[in-house]
Amino acid sequence: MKYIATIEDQTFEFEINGEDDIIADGDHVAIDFRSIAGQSVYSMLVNGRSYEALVQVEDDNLQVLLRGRLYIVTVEDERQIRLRGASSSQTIQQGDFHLTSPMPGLIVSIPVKEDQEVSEGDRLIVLESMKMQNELKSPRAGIVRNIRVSIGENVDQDQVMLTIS
Amino acid sequence: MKYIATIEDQTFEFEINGEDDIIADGDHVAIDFRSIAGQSVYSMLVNGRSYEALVQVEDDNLQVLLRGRLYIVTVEDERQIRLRGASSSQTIQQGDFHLTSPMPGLIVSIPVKEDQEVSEGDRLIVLESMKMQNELKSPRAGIVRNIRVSIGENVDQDQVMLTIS
Amino acid sequence: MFNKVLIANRGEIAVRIIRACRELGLGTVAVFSDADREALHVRYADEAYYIGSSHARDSYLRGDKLIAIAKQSGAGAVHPGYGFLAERDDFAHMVQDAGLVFIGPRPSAIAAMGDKATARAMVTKAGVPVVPGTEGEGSLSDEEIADIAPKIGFPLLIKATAGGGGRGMREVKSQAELPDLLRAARQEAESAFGDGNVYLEKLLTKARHIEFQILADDHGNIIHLGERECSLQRRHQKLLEESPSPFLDDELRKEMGQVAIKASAAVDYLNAGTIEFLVDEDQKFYFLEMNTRLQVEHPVTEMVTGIDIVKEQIRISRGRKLRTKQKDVRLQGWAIECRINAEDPYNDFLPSTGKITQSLLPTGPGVRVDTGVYAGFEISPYYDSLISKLICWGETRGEAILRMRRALEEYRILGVKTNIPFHQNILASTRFIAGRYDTRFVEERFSMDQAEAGKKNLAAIAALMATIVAHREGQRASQIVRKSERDTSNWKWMGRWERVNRS
Amino acid sequence: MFNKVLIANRGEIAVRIIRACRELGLGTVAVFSDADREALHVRYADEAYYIGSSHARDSYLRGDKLIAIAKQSGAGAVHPGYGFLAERDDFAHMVQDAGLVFIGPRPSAIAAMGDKATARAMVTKAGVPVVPGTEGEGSLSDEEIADIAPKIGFPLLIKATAGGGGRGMREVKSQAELPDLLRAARQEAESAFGDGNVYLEKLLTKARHIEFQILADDHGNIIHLGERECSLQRRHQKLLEESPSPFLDDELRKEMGQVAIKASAAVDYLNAGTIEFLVDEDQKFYFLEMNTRLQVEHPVTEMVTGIDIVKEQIRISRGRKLRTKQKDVRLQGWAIECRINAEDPYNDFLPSTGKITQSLLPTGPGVRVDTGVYAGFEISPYYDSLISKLICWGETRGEAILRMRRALEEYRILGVKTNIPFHQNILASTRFIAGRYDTRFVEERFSMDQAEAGKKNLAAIAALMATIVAHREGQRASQIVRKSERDTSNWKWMGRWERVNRS
Repeated sequence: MKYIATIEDQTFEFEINGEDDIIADGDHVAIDFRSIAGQSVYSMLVNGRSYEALVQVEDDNLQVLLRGRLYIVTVEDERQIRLRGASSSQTIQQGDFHLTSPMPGLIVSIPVKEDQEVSEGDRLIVLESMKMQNELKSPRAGIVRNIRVSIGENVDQDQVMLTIS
Repeated sequence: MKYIATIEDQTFEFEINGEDDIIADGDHVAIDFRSIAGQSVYSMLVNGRSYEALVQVEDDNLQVLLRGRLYIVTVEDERQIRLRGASSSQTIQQGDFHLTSPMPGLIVSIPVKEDQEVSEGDRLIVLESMKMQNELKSPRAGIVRNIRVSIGENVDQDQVMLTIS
Repeated sequence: MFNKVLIANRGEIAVRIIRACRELGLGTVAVFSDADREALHVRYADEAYYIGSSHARDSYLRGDKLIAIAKQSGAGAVHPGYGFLAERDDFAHMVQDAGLVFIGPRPSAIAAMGDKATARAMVTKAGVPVVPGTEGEGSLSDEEIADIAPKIGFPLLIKATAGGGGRGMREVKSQAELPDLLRAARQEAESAFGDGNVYLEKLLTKARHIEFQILADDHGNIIHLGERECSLQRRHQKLLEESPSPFLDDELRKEMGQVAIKASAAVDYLNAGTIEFLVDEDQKFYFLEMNTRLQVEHPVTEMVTGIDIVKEQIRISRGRKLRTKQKDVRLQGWAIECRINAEDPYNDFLPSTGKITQSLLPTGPGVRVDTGVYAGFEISPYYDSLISKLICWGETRGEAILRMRRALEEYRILGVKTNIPFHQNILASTRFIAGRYDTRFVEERFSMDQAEAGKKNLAAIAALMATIVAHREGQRASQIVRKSERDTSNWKWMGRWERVNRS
Repeated sequence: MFNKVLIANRGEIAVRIIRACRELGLGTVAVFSDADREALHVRYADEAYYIGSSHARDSYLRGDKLIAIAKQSGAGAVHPGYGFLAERDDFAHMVQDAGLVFIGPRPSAIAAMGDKATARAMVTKAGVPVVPGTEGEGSLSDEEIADIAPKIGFPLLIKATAGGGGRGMREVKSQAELPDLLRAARQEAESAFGDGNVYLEKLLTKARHIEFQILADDHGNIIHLGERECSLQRRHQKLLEESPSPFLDDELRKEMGQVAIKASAAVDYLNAGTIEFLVDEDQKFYFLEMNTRLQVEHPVTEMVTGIDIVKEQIRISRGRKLRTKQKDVRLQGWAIECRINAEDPYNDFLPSTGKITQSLLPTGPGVRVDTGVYAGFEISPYYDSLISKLICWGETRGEAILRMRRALEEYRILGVKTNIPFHQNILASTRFIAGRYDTRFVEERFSMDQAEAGKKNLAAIAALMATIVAHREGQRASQIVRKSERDTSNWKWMGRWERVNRS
């Protein structure tokens, strides 16, 4: 199986035909890769270098925390690359974004109104949790729709609070 | 369900009808008992006292390591007590005892011969493991039968090495 | 004389206090809310009592319940830790009225230092310099404040009179901003402390936050244990502390220490406390406030002085004389503390909750970890995000920094996100290493992205690891790759990809 | 000058050395056998190479492979740790011949001190007292030994000339026992060291094992870092060490320290080493042997001196001068180390193997843990049973003991049995607390049963906990009991059953 991994503007090509047959950038590499204690910590030996990283699978990428640095990696396989080639490459920002509560907490303020236009990074909601006020920001530009919470309300984790369309 | 727990010469009577209905020595006690992180460490609160112990279930008893002291506890329920009452109370020492290797190792010496009489505590086999020579002793008196290993042999964990009948 | 102590707190500080009690042979009584039945302080204490729901107002803030449990269990003393009821003079009074020992200062000193305006007035009278601002009166009207503000000069800070922890605090850059920010500050102070009173303080730029640890016994002895440098803050929350401060010399240390003792004596101080100062570029220093309790960052002082501050607190409360004289206090080597919080440094430091699935602590020479969590424990949203304090000691500041770096690299906590990468970036920054930082450093001069851009680029490795994990996810198989003994790797691949982009 | 170090070892000491290298900014190269792919030293090192099967003779004892890997990886130095190849002068030679730095003494010093008979002769010549026994010659025949034995007097010890770790050692109480024991000792020595030579040493009763830590640089400076008390042993294996020794006063410390330096100088010593003495009841002391390597128990010295011995070893190997002068070495406070072994103290200390399912380390002020294991790691039967070293520091010996007790109480390792209860019993014994113990204490005067009989009897609690677990096993259900908020317990039950049987 061929893969393309992308980190910011760098791309890497890998071919994995079983874990003892990995081709990186055209060359075979021998690696020893394993999860430690069944957790999402992975130890990899490659050419004697010992790397240990926390690799977490997110919705549309993988987060790799390696030697004190975070890498956001997008991995696509052959099939996905073909599919992407066929459609427009800018489909991601379409559709609604639902802002969910990352943790249980108390709504302290809602600096936006319905139908208001927001830019990427604008504050949408201030949520108090763990004795801190946390600002939840918009991941992209759009219009605020359907605010479902009010100031002073307690919200549960993953509760949808508003929508950006 | 009624239970009798024995530690050396002390016996304790408990009745457990669900964990919120425990009668100890005739009196109801309210306890909060739980395993920590799904392990064999248990935290028990009783009358505000906080106890934490490692409780391990062995073949015929439970070992409780509590505040730096080991208690070997035999627990019998009503049914077992009735059964024991019906039969002889000294049935345990009957039948063969098979000496198994408690860990992988190397047989360093076998201080006994087949058909030899041994007493409780006599050395049966010296096994080298973890850089130490470990003496395996007879748990009871009997006659050595069927020595299945020889000096210099590597044994696996739980391998039967000889029998005391 | 008491032989059993009730610890009116939770988390790492409750564990810390239990340890001190146990080492002194005293019995320990813990309390717990619904969220904390399996917390470490409950597991380690001799006794533990349920106190109420997970909301602090129903449990850890219930002074009446705490005192009832202390009486019921036969505890003779109460240690409040920090936070919760630690700086509430009414609680200290209640404890004493119940015939129990409050392990802390006298209620009068808590009250005097708790009202920040009163505290400023009192220490000023004792001849201690304070940060310029509104003096004396605590109940200023909006009009009075608008009037005084330009005389102090901008930028300035609005601070809650009853304040602490950055609540009810606002920075004001100009007269125009004042009315809105004043309203917001009063509102926040009202909701946080039930008291909307505020005062003004000049905002010192390029200032350092340096505090002195005080110990005072009931026999008239007051000493200080040197300073802690606490300038590395984000949103007025301390993140990393060290002792000594790279900014002080022996002469200034001595002078500030004497002033700290004088300020403490002004309120007839007893037990452990901390005098916070701001020190400006010219090494001029100003009293900021006194924390009348044990401080989160007390371990750095313990590491350089060898004195166990919590044990000293208990000894003092048992009426003992201080064992150490000022002349015997020596700061040996250097200690740094990183506060490890359950928060995501890559996502605006958003708190993170969940069950800790693995915890591998850094250990070895010169490393100390104070924590209340373990693998299997659930980090709840009800309390603050501090999950552990990592403290490293070295013979020199340089050695302490290098040791802290290796300790951070070793530390593995899975299940929640932590700010460990933030600390790694701070400890790699040249300004921190050179000791050139002030209270604005983190917010104004530091960014995770910039910090990481300067590090070794292991993008190819990260990409490969991510791809194998994705492949496994795809295959839903998890066979383990065994490295063949004969190494078939191609070394040039590594050479090409493991680039070093040191800035 | 080297910038990368190959660590020719495994377990906690490999991790310890990696930490020192990292704190000095040096690259680290680990090696691993089949059993150790997931060991902590492999996880923490910058590089890691497979070296052979789990049997040490195929892996950690393969000098040729180690040197090949050092060369291949560009390491400029080799640290041998302790055990394995640490005291093999041929290996040290091989390392140097390959153009690499051996982080340890010169091969000639290893050789001189490695042959115990030669060592005794050399230090005697330098005027250092040795334990009375066969002097000089190492190749004594059975007849010669039978002849000399009664002149030395019984009881005496047969010891292997190439010995170490108690192998090939036998105690002889009378001439009649001699032939059999001599044969057994030679046989064990032959199989352990490939050398059946033995010598005799008078068995000092009521003696203490006290050793001095030496540091020597390449510029003619030798200092000692005070002593370690190592008398608590079982089957000649050290179990608990402390520094300083409760048995020495300043004068004797000074005298023995000077003798230790003299003995080291006699073999032109370089790097870290340890001179072991026996000290009899009358404070007369005798040279026992020199360990020409880092010692397992080095951390207690680090805790009281503040000197990082492993970093010093590396600095010395890089040609640096010692940073500390003898007059600046001060022993501050007291440190105790407990060796935590995977063995069952209730079953004749039988080693225990298996996967560690949980590891909760004791932490907090004055506590250090050196370990190479973690939750999820498998303890294999191939190597020694040491899984961690717990070291506690206190301002006084009493404080160190109390701290160690609370640390042992906190420590949880699940999945293998450990000797933690043994240490708890030792630390509760009045003889240990009073400092009245010698090398025979554990075997002759101590029993787990007796020790535990004196403790608080919580049999009713243990019985209840066991019964509930048995009930759950029977029910095969595991619902969690929630404590009802209103406490319906009957206090008299507790009073009746929680008996204190203090002896």
